[in-house]
Amino acid sequence: QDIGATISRFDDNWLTVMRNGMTEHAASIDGVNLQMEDATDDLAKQIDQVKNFVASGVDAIIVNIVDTSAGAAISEAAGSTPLVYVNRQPDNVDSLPATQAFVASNEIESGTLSAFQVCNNLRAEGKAGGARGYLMNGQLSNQAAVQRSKDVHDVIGMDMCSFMTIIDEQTANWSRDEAQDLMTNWMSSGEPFDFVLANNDEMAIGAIQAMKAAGMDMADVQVGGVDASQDALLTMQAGDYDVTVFQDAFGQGAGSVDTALAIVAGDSVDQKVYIPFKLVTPANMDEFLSKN
Amino acid sequence: MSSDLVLKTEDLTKHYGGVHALEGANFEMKMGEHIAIMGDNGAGKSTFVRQITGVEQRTRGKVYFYGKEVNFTGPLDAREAGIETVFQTLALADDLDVSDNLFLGREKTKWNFLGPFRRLDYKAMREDTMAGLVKTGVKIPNIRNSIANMSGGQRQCVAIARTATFASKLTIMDEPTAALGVQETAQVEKIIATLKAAGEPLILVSHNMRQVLDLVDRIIVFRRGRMVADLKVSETNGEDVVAYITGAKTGAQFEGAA
Amino acid sequence: MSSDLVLKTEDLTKHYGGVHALEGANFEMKMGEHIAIMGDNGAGKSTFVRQITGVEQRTRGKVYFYGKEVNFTGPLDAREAGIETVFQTLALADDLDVSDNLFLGREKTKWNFLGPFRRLDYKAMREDTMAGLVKTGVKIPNIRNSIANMSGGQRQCVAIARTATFASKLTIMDEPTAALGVQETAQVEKIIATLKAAGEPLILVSHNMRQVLDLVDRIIVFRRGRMVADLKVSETNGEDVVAYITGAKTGAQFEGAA
Amino acid sequence: MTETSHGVGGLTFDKSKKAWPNELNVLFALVIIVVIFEILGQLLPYMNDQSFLFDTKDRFGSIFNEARLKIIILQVAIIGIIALGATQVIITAGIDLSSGPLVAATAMIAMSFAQTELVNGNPNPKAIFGTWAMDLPVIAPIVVGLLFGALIGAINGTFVAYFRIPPFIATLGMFLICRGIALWWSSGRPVSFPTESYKFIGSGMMPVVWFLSLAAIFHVILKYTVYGKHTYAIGSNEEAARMSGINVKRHKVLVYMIASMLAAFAGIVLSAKASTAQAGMGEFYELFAIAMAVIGGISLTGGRGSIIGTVLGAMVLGVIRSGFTFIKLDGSYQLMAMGGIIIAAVVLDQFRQRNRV
Amino acid sequence: MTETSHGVGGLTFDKSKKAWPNELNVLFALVIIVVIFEILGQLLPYMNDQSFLFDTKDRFGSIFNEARLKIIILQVAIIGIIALGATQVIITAGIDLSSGPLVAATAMIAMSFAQTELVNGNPNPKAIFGTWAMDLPVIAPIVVGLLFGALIGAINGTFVAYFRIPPFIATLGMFLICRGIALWWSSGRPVSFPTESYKFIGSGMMPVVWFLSLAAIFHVILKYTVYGKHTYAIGSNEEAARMSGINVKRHKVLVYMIASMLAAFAGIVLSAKASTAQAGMGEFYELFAIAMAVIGGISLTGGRGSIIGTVLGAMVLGVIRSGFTFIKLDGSYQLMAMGGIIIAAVVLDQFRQRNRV
Ligand SMILES: Nc1ncnc2c1ncn2[C@@H]1O[C@H](COP(=O)(O)OP(=O)(O)OP(=O)(O)O)[C@@H](O)[C@H]1O
Ligand SMILES: Nc1ncnc2c1ncn2[C@@H]1O[C@H](COP(=O)(O)OP(=O)(O)OP(=O)(O)O)[C@@H](O)[C@H]1O
Ligand SMILES: [Mg+2]
Ligand SMILES: [Mg+2]
Repeated sequence: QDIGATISRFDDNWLTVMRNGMTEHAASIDGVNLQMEDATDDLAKQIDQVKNFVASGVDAIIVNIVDTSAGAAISEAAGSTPLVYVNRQPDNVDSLPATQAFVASNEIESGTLSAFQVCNNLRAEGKAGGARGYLMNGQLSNQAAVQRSKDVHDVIGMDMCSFMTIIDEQTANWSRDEAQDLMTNWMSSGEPFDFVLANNDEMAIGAIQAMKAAGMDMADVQVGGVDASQDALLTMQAGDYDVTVFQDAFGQGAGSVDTALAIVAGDSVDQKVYIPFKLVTPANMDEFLSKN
Repeated sequence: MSSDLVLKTEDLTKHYGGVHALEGANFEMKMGEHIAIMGDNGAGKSTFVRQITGVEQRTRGKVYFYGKEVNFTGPLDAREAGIETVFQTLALADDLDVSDNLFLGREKTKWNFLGPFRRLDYKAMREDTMAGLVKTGVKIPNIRNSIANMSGGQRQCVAIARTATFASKLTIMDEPTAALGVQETAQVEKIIATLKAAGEPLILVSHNMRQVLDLVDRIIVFRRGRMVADLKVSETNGEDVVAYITGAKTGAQFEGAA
Repeated sequence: MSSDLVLKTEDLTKHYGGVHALEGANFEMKMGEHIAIMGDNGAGKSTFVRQITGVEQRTRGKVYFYGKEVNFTGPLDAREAGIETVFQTLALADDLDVSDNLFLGREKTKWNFLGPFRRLDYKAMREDTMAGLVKTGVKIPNIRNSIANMSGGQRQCVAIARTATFASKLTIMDEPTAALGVQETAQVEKIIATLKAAGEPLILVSHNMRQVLDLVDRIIVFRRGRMVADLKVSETNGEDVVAYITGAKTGAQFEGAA
Repeated sequence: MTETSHGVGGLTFDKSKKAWPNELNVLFALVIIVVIFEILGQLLPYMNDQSFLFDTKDRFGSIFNEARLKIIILQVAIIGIIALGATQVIITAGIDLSSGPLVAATAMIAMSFAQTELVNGNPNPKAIFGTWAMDLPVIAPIVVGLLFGALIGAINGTFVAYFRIPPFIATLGMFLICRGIALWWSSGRPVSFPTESYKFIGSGMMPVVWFLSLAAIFHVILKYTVYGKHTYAIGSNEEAARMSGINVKRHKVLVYMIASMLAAFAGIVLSAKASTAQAGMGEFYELFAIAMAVIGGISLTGGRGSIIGTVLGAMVLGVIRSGFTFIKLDGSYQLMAMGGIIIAAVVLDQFRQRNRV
Repeated sequence: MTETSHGVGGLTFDKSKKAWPNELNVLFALVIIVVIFEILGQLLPYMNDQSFLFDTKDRFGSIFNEARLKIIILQVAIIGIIALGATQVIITAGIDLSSGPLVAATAMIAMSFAQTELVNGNPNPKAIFGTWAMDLPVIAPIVVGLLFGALIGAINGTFVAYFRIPPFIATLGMFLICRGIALWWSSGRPVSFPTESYKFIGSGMMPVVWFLSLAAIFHVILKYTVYGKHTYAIGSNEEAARMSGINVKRHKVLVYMIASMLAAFAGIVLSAKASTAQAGMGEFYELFAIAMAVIGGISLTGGRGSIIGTVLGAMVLGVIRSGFTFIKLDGSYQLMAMGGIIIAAVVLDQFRQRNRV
């Protein structure tokens, strides 16, 4: 069978792990031919890619949707060709036709888990009287980034964590290097702070690198991120990083291929598969070291 | 001011940074007169032309056109006031063809109610272009070729034809025959003579002594950015003019100028 | 082929699309000779120059330089072979200053072991520039000003100074005095006379009959892309040449050419 | 045509040797690329003799693979609309980098005025205005979007023409401003759920209809009107245009306004097609719009180029994209191959038109 | 200097009226922007009279806030290195869009040869080559990276010079190719964990050291060597340069090679600074590098511009970025304000140099 897949962007770390999960899983099954396209975060391009797949007559399509509110447009573009959404939940999830399904996670969990753990850690350190910190946003136009930042604000809005204040929040565009510069800029104002929350691991690592370069002791600052990438876990192993969140990229990728093949074969499948996030701290990080 | 003056400048001056290209030029031109401007290279002749036509903004001084003080903010203003100019740089659009260049800025059009989107009347423009070129005597095998592909003389003839095709209150030509062949030069001189006969005033910048003595009424000489002589052609000759150009002589009313 | 020929072309031809700008030119030039090329605008004179100097690739024909067949792929080749040219378009870099332009492509340098990163000897170049400009008689108030700000004549003088500053096996000048004033023209003619005295061959394209008759040994006339006459100056006069230019006459050996 | 309409004598002029129009070269490149994909479809072992353009599997009951023909042009139609404006700006020797972000900003703004009242029978969850902005006639978002585009274009043009800011900088500044506006509008959240009539603007082959009709209109305007002539004149020699009495400044403002209105319209069509507007839309569109024009033979130094060329340039990109999916090329190779083919297409073009070395 | 060294007579020439160098305008714009931030620090109520540049809180025992001074230039140093190359390309009237993706590709490649053997005492989990490529001397990744850059630059230059492809297209093609290479290398997975000596290349203020030393070198080269003179000549009038006997093609290849080697070096420094290489690195770097040059007063039509201008242009961007963080401006407003300031900086520049209308 020919399967076409379109991924929101190829140069995203987490999505790359998921992509590799799909490729490796597909390669392990006889007669399955997986073709991968990069939507470069361009929704219109993604819709056209789906149409191109249809024109080429593939048997099934896997979509890692750029914009979850465009589910209707994507579903329509696929027509009768089987289609599986992966990782991101499209907004039309309740009205998917029988030939379509999704294997995804609920983005609301990730930012919440991370921020809440940082809140707990700060309390444990006796800073419940007041803690100040910074929030690093991912790309401002990215839904996951917007959602994760909103999660942080929601956590801080809870009574239990209301002792936390955000001094400033700015974007570092998911990137480690921009995060370094942003963190250094923040530190140059000389304001003391207790935590840094980032929308992903890369930015958290960048912030850590900048703080260490400025001679700060990482024990004094709580740093939280999302993704549980290998780099992040090794940074955690070195004792610099405090909290991240694991989402099974490899597993989701493989799962989406299986679901697609099942629909093609006419098997009955669960149309909605939710995959939960898991909190990662130095205490349990060994479990995840080799996973993403 | 007497209104029989076509053009009058008072203390017209232009500095480019430290370069004093034109200093205190006081120039007067009467109705129907043809005046030549002569002078060494870099004496400020073209600079004078650029100040009058609004291509550049003068450092100081005043310009009167038909008795009214004018402050052209650009060449468009000057043209609208009735000054037609052949610039030394020719001002041609290289990628356009001959007739496009001839009518640049005042295309013949149809359906004028469409404003900027009014339709070009290519046919009429091409016909008029032929007529205009024949006047200058130039030969151009294919007028649909772009101007970039034209020879030096052909380019110059297009620029002249452009000026000669439209009626004006004052015509200025900056070295119009520099690149022209023998025949074409004769044709252009005929055009100038026609203007003279029609009483249309003209300023001619030229290095060609024979041409100047043949064609104009008065010669103004520039030296080192200043007017140094104002000579009636009937009262002067070639050697005399050269003496003023080289600095061997300076006009009485310009003593101390340069 | 006899080796006392500086330049020889056989059936040299250039077509631009449908335009036959140069047709079957057979040209010969002897050692030490000064030859003028005349003709109407658009007759193909500059096209001829461009084919010889490798600026363009010819449609067909052969070119021999000092007895050897040459196929210049670009002007660099021609210069390296010893041909110095003042092009009609002058070929100046507008943003650079006068001495940069004069030495463009053969800068004076120090520390030559640095290859392309060898150091420019600005001082030496400025001094030589002064000397070169003085020869042409042009006045330029500030040679550090960029060429874009120079007057038409000043630009032309820079191009001429560039050629006159370097020794060569053949000098070609395409309308070198077109934009020059009376004095500057005299100076450039003096430069040409000096070349003559030194026995250096020269091809001069010009529309100026007096100049041509004064300076050169032979006149070649182009008409409609073809050579139509080859006249010894000693055996001809102005009217005669004009007759060939206008087509009233055609040289005996060129019957049927145009 | 009579002989005299071509010239006034002089050299022999052989009319039979017509200049080969630039656009033919692009067409030629396009055909070559299609042929290459057809051949690859036959040659590559895993392709099982599929045809790129023809309906060999009889899926459409037609000689052509209609789905393919449609998608080839559909996927470039929206950027193509932008490219029509880019073409005009580049002919004036300018450049417009702001069009990509302008697409996003316009999409967000227009979509906010195209909200439907009920989604699946429930109240619209995303509306950023109150109910007064619900179920407005489709003309409302279009007008708002185009006005916004005109405003941005007027600002671009004013900076370029009156303040003499290099177009690269003026429009790079506007690039950032428009991205900022898109993010600020609805704080980065997507705006979805438009009315049916709005969706229709971008549904099915409508983007292609818009693209081709606008292309036809601007082809005529550039070739046959004063606007077009002045656009070419300014790009060819701005100083000469000014000396010839063209109001260069005003004209430039007009050109930038038209370009931005086209980009804004592309934003409207795009959001209608996707039924949503998000701040990240239109990324790199400005580059691809420019690329279409350049593949179509335009010169970035101004004065040359044509709408037909740009349309063909768009088709080249469309064929490449579809072709890659056709031969099942993996995403990361696609980028490399796309880069190579874009260069190759222009190399081909150059080889065919070298008349003067 | 004697009088004669300025000219050969003619008009009166007033040497006291020296031309105002372009770079001074940029410096002026820079100062104004700094002053504005200082004032905002005093005026904005939530800022508590903080100073932008001065050490009012006595944290550094210096009159300046040294941390701020450092980050201002540190954050533009890497793009600044690219901008040095962009400057040279633009002076030849070219453009290089491939530098951003080249940064990413070089980072990935160089980093693969800079792997350390042990991470936290465990074997390196990311190494894409075997142990032979572990703990290599730091010169290895540098040489490999620079060679890769030289190769890409040579290809760019060859297409531009010998095949006469418009630079925009040649380097846009290369843009896609390099992005593709970055994604394909290690299948898009980041490459991390370099040796300590490699990290040192990008640690602390090293990027600034590189940037400023390279700037000094290329300033000298452009002003005082044949290479520089020919670069300006080609951009000013390519045809004239050719007719004057400059080997235009070979020279262009050299310029593009130098530009790409600088971009490659920027990629090395960037990956050393971040201790990782990722395919998405360097996004928009090419645009910002060009912007630095243009803010510094370069002309995209070639022939003009200087390294000093570009360095000042880089500083303008650095100050803006730091300033925004300083006044705690929100992300979407930052983009808008950045756009506005870039335009304003150039407007200021224009107003100061209008000597000829
Ligand atoms: N690149 C080109 N494409 C098409 N036609 C050209 C091109 N270059 C020159 N021509 C045509 O060839 C003819 C000869 O041009 P050339 O420049 O040789 O004339 P010329 O004798 O030097 O004239 P002038 O005295 O005006 O300089 C002209 O009709 C010109 O229009
Ligand atoms: N934009 C400018 N900046 C600086 N100097 C300039 C500028 N334009 C002209 N000049 C200088 O002003 C002087 C006068 O130039 P102008 O063009 O008026 O000379 P001209 O008399 O027309 O000479 P020609 O006979 O050679 O055309 C020259 O020395 C020239 O170098
Ligand atoms: Mg002049
Ligand atoms: Mg000529």
